[in-house]
Amino acid sequence: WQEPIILELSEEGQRGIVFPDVEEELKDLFGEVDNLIPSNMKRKKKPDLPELGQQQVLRHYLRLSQETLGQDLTIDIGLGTCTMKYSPKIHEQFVRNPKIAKMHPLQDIDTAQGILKIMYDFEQIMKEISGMDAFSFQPGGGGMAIYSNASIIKKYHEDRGEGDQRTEVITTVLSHPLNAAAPKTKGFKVINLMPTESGYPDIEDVKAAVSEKTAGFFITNPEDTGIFNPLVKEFIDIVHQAGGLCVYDMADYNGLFGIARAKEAGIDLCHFNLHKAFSSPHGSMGPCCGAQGVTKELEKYLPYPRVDFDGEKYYLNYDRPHSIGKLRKFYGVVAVVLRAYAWTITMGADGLKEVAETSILNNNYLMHRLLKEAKGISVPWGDGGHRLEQVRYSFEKLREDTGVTIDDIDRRVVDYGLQTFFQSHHPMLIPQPFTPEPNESYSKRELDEYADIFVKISEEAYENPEIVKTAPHNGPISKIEDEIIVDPKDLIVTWRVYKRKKGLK
Amino acid sequence: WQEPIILELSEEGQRGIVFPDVEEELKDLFGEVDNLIPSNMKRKKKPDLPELGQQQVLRHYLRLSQETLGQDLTIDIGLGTCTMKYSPKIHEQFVRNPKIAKMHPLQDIDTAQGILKIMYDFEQIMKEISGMDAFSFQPGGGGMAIYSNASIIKKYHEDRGEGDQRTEVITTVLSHPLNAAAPKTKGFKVINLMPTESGYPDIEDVKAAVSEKTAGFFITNPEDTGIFNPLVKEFIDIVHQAGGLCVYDMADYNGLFGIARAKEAGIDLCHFNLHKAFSSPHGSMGPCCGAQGVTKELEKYLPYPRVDFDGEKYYLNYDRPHSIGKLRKFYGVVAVVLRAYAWTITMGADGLKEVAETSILNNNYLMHRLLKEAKGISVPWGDGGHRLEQVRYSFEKLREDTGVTIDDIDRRVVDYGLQTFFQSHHPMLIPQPFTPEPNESYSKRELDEYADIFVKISEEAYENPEIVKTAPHNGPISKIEDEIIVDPKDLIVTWRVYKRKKGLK
Amino acid sequence: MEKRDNVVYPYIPNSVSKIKEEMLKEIGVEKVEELYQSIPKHLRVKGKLNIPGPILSEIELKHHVEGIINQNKSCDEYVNFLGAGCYNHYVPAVCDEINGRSEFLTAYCGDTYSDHGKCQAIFEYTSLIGELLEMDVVGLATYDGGQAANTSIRMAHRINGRKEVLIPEIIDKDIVNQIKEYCDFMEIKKIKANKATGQLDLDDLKDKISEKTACVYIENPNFLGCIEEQGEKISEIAHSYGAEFVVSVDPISLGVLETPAVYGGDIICGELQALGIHMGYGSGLGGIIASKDEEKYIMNFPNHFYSLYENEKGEFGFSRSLNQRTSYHSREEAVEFLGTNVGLWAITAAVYLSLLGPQGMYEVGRNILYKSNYAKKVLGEIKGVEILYQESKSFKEFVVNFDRTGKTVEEINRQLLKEKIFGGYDLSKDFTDLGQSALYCVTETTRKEDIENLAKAVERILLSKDSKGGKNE
Amino acid sequence: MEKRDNVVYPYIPNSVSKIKEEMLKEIGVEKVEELYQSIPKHLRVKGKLNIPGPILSEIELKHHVEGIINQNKSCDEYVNFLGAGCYNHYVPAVCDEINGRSEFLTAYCGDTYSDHGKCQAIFEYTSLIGELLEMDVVGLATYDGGQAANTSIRMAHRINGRKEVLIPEIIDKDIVNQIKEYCDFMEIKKIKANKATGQLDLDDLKDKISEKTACVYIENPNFLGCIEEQGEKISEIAHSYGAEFVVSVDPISLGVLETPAVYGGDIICGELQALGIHMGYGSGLGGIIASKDEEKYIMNFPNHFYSLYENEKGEFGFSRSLNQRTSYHSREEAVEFLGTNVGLWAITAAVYLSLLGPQGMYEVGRNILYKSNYAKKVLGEIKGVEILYQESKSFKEFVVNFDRTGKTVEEINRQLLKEKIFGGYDLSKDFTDLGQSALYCVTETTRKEDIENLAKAVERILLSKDSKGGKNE
Repeated sequence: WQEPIILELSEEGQRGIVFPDVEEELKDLFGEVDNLIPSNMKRKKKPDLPELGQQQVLRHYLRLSQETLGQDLTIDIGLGTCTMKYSPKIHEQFVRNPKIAKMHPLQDIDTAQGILKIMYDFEQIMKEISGMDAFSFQPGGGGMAIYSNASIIKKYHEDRGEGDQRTEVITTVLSHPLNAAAPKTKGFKVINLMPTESGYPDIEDVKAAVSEKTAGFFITNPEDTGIFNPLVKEFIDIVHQAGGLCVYDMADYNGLFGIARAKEAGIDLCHFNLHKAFSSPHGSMGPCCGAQGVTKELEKYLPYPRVDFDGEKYYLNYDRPHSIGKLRKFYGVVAVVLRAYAWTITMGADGLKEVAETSILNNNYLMHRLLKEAKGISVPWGDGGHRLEQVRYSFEKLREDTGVTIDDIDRRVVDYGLQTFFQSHHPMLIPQPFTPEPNESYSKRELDEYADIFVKISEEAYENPEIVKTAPHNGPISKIEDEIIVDPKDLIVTWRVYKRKKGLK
Repeated sequence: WQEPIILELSEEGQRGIVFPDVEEELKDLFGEVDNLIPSNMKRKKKPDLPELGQQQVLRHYLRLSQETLGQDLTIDIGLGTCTMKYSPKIHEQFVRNPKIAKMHPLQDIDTAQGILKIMYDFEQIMKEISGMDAFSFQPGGGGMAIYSNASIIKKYHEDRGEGDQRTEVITTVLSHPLNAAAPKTKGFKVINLMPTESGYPDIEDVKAAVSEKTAGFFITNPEDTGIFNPLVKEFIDIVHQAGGLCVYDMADYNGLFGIARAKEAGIDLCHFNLHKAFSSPHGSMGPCCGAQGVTKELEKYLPYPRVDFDGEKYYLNYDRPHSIGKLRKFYGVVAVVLRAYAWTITMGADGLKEVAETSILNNNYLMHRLLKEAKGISVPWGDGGHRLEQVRYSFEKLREDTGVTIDDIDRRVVDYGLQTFFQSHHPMLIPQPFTPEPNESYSKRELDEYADIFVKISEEAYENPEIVKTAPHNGPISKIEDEIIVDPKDLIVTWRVYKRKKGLK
Repeated sequence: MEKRDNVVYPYIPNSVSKIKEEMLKEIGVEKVEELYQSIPKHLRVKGKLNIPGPILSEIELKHHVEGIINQNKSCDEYVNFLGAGCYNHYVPAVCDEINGRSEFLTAYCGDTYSDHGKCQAIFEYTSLIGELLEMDVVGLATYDGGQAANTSIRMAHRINGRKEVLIPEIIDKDIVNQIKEYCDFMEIKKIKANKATGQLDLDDLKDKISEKTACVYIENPNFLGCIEEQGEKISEIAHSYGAEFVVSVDPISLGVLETPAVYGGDIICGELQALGIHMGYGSGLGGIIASKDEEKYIMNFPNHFYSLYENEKGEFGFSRSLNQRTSYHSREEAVEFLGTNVGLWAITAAVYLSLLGPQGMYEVGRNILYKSNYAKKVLGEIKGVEILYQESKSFKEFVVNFDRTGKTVEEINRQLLKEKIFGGYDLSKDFTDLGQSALYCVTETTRKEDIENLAKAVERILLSKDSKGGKNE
Repeated sequence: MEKRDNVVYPYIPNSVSKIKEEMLKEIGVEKVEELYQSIPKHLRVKGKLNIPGPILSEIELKHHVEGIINQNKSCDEYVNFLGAGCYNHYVPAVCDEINGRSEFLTAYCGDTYSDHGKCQAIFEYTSLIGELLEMDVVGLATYDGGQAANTSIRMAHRINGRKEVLIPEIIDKDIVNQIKEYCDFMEIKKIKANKATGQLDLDDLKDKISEKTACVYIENPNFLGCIEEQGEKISEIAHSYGAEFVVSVDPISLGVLETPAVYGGDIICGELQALGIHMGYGSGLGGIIASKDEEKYIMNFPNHFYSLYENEKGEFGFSRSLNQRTSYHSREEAVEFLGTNVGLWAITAAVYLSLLGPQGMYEVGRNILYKSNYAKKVLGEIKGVEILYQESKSFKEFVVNFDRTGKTVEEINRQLLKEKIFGGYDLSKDFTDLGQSALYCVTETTRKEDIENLAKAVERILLSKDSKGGKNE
């Protein structure tokens, strides 16, 4: 399809849906609708929304959907750190059931015992998986969960009279950017630790970074390199001794189910992205849920309300005097909690461990094939040993040899029916990076197909680099030469701005 | 996608779904499952079905779906006689509701009052739309409805002692092939009337065809030419005088809602395809429903059971001593009846007439544009006047001028994102035929886009015929040179036959 | 209510007056009526149709329709023991997902290039049914199992020109009536059943078979659930008279039970609905039809064949083939009429068989065997209740006789309904020999406790004195 | 239960032992454990996790989960008069169809080429919200309306460096707490409301505003449903002190009510859920955020911008732009943190606005106006019941006071529950000044007879003596 913008499809007077007519009795009662609106608040110019028949709207968005490579459609291994795994279709029946979809969040708890039970039971499951003592599912995503963790750290130190003193948060430069950005948004100064050749920071650097100003330490383990930091407990001890709290970013927990937990590392707070390891679908970037876990000591700080059980009935507990308050209205994206609950009980303890082990196996198998067969690719850092659930590769050698960059390859994969891959978070310490995560959802055949494509593109780069540089040739659109604007004046995020810039009606 | 056959994707040992384990207690009770199977009936060789993970199965069929041009996805005007119209999405919510989808057909009628009411009420609606006196929704499609009409005709004459005498059925060669095939299957000899230049048979031909052997007359009006036969009443009178019954094929009724009915023409039996004019989706060729309507006199012959109402309760009436019996188990495809009911009450009487009028308008608009702008196209027969809901065009001139055939064009339209079009039923009286039906679901913009594509292809044929002849260039697969087999030995409808012919495992 | 002239219908984009006027102007007429003036006045509808509606708003439509269908009770709400031709098997979510896809739902008869995916899915349906049955030729699914039987019988007739069909005595009355309706030029003879096993009485078969027999038609398992063990012998007898051997199977049994191909079936038919399709009050039916790879069978199929082709690039394509057989191509010269059938159910069955694979088919069959036998056992232990045909093994269904309880099936079922149970199908009208008997069905969706609850409920009902009382409230 | 070694998980294709062994052999290790030996023993989980499951069969999973959720009651079963931030608006079937498409449901952060369709749908979301608000710059939807307010307020702070925010006294306690949590370095001052109108007390505003004021934040309609008519004046006052004017709107009101762009809003935010998204017990929330087309606003958005580009072929493409603002690009140097938000709801809202168009938006607004006013009228006529803020016009929600009835909202709601009605949101805890008041909400899904039934039920409850009795059964 070469599908126009929907506003271009508008045909005056057409309509996609009709609302119930107002009863004559009501019209008689109140007269013109204008009588019900303050005169200066009556909308003067109708919004310039599109006018189309119902099927025309449907057809447009169906076509756009076909131009979207959901994980269901493609071997979506390339989006490392995102754990693009299968979201079972049966779960969609659960969340679309009116008994979930059509529930108002303020309805009497007697009429919401089912969903409250799910939230309560899933908290117990998450406690066991992580070893933490309490969870909140209120954060609307991983970012908000990190923010919420930073909030608790702040409140904790304030309660101990050290609020003004403990103003610094330490993280690693390879941690997800939000581990720097969210604490910063909360008002902390952020110290970034650099990795050594091992892939993780030196213990001396941690010691040098902590001080009486240290409020908290935000760490991911393994980071996007797939290298497990074996010194993490030592790091945490150092921070604890300095009076700081330690936070695990377990957004991408997929390789650790049943193997390693937050508890054993001595962590105080952590979060999981239920839309990643716990299989809730990513939904074209949300909605999602960042499950926030804390120790007993910090439970009182969690956002209100909490779901509690009085032995007879589940209820929403608003009696939370120490709570950091509210991050998101109501109780979070409970549909995601429901899916994650369903997935977890489907797998059980053995299944979860199988998830982790198969992810690790798949990842090492893919790494083995790529390093053996794809020319110009390498894996910096680490000792050349095995990795956990993902790997950050480098195509620097390929670029040096052929001039083909990772951006070129990233467009070229689309020609092979693959989703664009994830290169690396910023800053890009590894040149020409590529970070796939072949989690447990993919079969050996698919892993092989994926590896074959990269081997093929590497061959193309060496033999016919132009074909890679000018890609995509088979995508929904061709390459856009200059897609990076630097001036806000060039920004076009609405059709009205485009029309204005083009001088269109 | 270049998606393999699913059996090629199989990886031994993988599985897509698990069934509940049998309780130990039952295993203890009965021992090995083999104890429950007669020894010679135990399956020895497991069926060679594919073995794949759940998402691998899902992904395969999702990809196949994307290679399918449903009416929702494309301007599906080309399938004349099929009335490819919008099937409202809200109806799918109705039929997928467990209160419909999970009903057993034999459950107590007290627990089925809702669906029985829908069937009963819809019969009343169909009676008014057609002017007939009774309807059965048991036929599983238009073909079965025609067959059922032939059955009633047979029974009717048998009851009058003329069963052996009345062995002939008359139809027109332009009527749907089933009007010949279904009566033939019922045992009748079929006489086909040819059209004159007017597009319909001469009245003298009808007179010549009828005799004391005439059992019935099966006619469509308008036929696929979109020409209304104004003499239909005269034809019917002639047949009636000869002692035959008359049947309207109203499968493609879309252009006549609220304008012309079976009743006024003096028809005895008729049928409607609810998946055409009444908007139930075609479902990749079914399931569907052929609604069979008859006069009061013939009601007793309809298949059993009928849905009746005793003033308090809807019930299934099996007390049908004269019934032709059973065509399909239970009561037909009631999901289609439900959708048709919903559509009909959505539109109401005014809306139905708007459907017919807009279809006629759209059709004449498209004809106007094509004749004016597309070189090499003509409309044989008729007086060059307006048509009803469809038109049979001819590209004979184009073929003569350029060598491009209708088959070439039919592959070329796929490159423009259109569904293959319907040429003509057999025999093809009009050379190089093309029969579009631009029903009310399409907007003016879409009609124009459709016309533009044909104008463009006509230009291509005159300027660069090769591009049309070698099409498709942009379809899921390229042209298959030799796709018509004549020897049954070349038939491959199962993968096992393909493997055998290729000498594969 | 607004005036009609102002109504713009969401399903009719060109119902906008301004657009209509533009189009009329382009055509060169003033009013739409002029475009259909060819319809004589005496054939026109007088006045306006008297039908309900319009209900133009989706909110009100939903309210109205759901208000009606909410009067139904579903097998999610009630525990179901009804079978008899339509079964409450489990429908995997992926089946619903695929057949709900707009592409498959709204496609129709597009072919090789535009509907490549649909054609491939249909080829996969025929291929997987082929594997399940071990048959090489499979036709696109037809209306229902009864129609599949009809066509099989007529195929036999076309092959050998004979006009007698032998069918078992134990058979669904509706199927017999379907055969009578569709094969009305043929003579139907019923073969007796062994009273103890429910299986075919071979002596009676031998008595009745002759050189006039077009085919012997059996069902396995039969209508009352009995597994027929004499397939090979029946095949021998049929073939020794030159008759075709037609077997109707329950496809969901074929993970554990032998395919008729092995015991001599020439044409295999059956009801498709078990394979991933919702019952839908009977909407989910479809007919399987398959045969050996011989010209005499192939050329007598009335159904579409989507044959595989390879083009020069090595791409697979799928195209309707040997179309001269079909009525679309040959009108009255076709072997039988062919209309639109149940393509979406064929695709759904392909998804189902792909999901289950050999292991899933085995497990679902095993599950049904254990649980249906368990139900036989616990019901059979109730005082006065007797399980018939105990000398046969059964699959999924079995007959429960209540003669010695003094209660009718109707009474018992009415009481069960109050406990939210749909009791077994009442056989007392169609199988008068069996007295007060009911056909109970147990599938993989039936839970062990459902069976136990049923048994308890039946026990309670049989003990109670006033169960005759009027209607269900 | 079968041994773990034999379990093949449908969601883990490579859980087949034979495949695993093949892969291990290729890698050159013997056991999977060797691949994670880098994890020190002291950090390992001891033993097996103690969690429920597995429930490997889909049948049992469905039975289990539906068994739990069937304990819920939905707003399909009960008539709902709750609003207060989440609304039972009608969700057109097409919205459900599109956001249920596997493609959109399972896509994530793919970009320009691979997810062209998603990017375009998002661009259409921002474009249509732009038309609805008459604003040029729209950010991708954020977590919820509260977060949108938070970011708007912080944007104001970043623009003018000031740390005071003025908010109305009539506001949801949760929103205040969200602001307190997210803007904790700012000082929040509340502006009084006019007792009769519920609208802002301009005198109090003038008293409290100063050169320290980062922004004046209002909601229109406000939390209690009152339409604020003084937008222009508030704008003038705010601007005269160099403060930004932030307005939170209910997007579904904008077919009939004026957009804040017209009365001077600089940054517009709001809750998205009304636009075609199911409530989902709060799952359906999303935040709208938009501004004028000026650099100071643009560069202070933390959200992704999908900007339109044209390539040489004239094709449109959409790409994330000005990424240096975002935390993905700049870590702690970003304006705020940015995580994954609610992309699917943005796409859904685009579908909703496309379906409704200008006429639909007008009609839905008109419908709500008539019916909510009707509800005010019939409730207001009940003896002892008083509608507050009668001097303002209201949209969708309004306050019903029961002080003179001698009954508490809690009691009344408990009784209404027995009649399958969810009564209005109890304001008695958060708005103590208002006594026993409840916030009632009427949408286009509320039927006239629902309102009449509510009124009758309230009347009955107020007349009854024993309504205090214990818990709802």
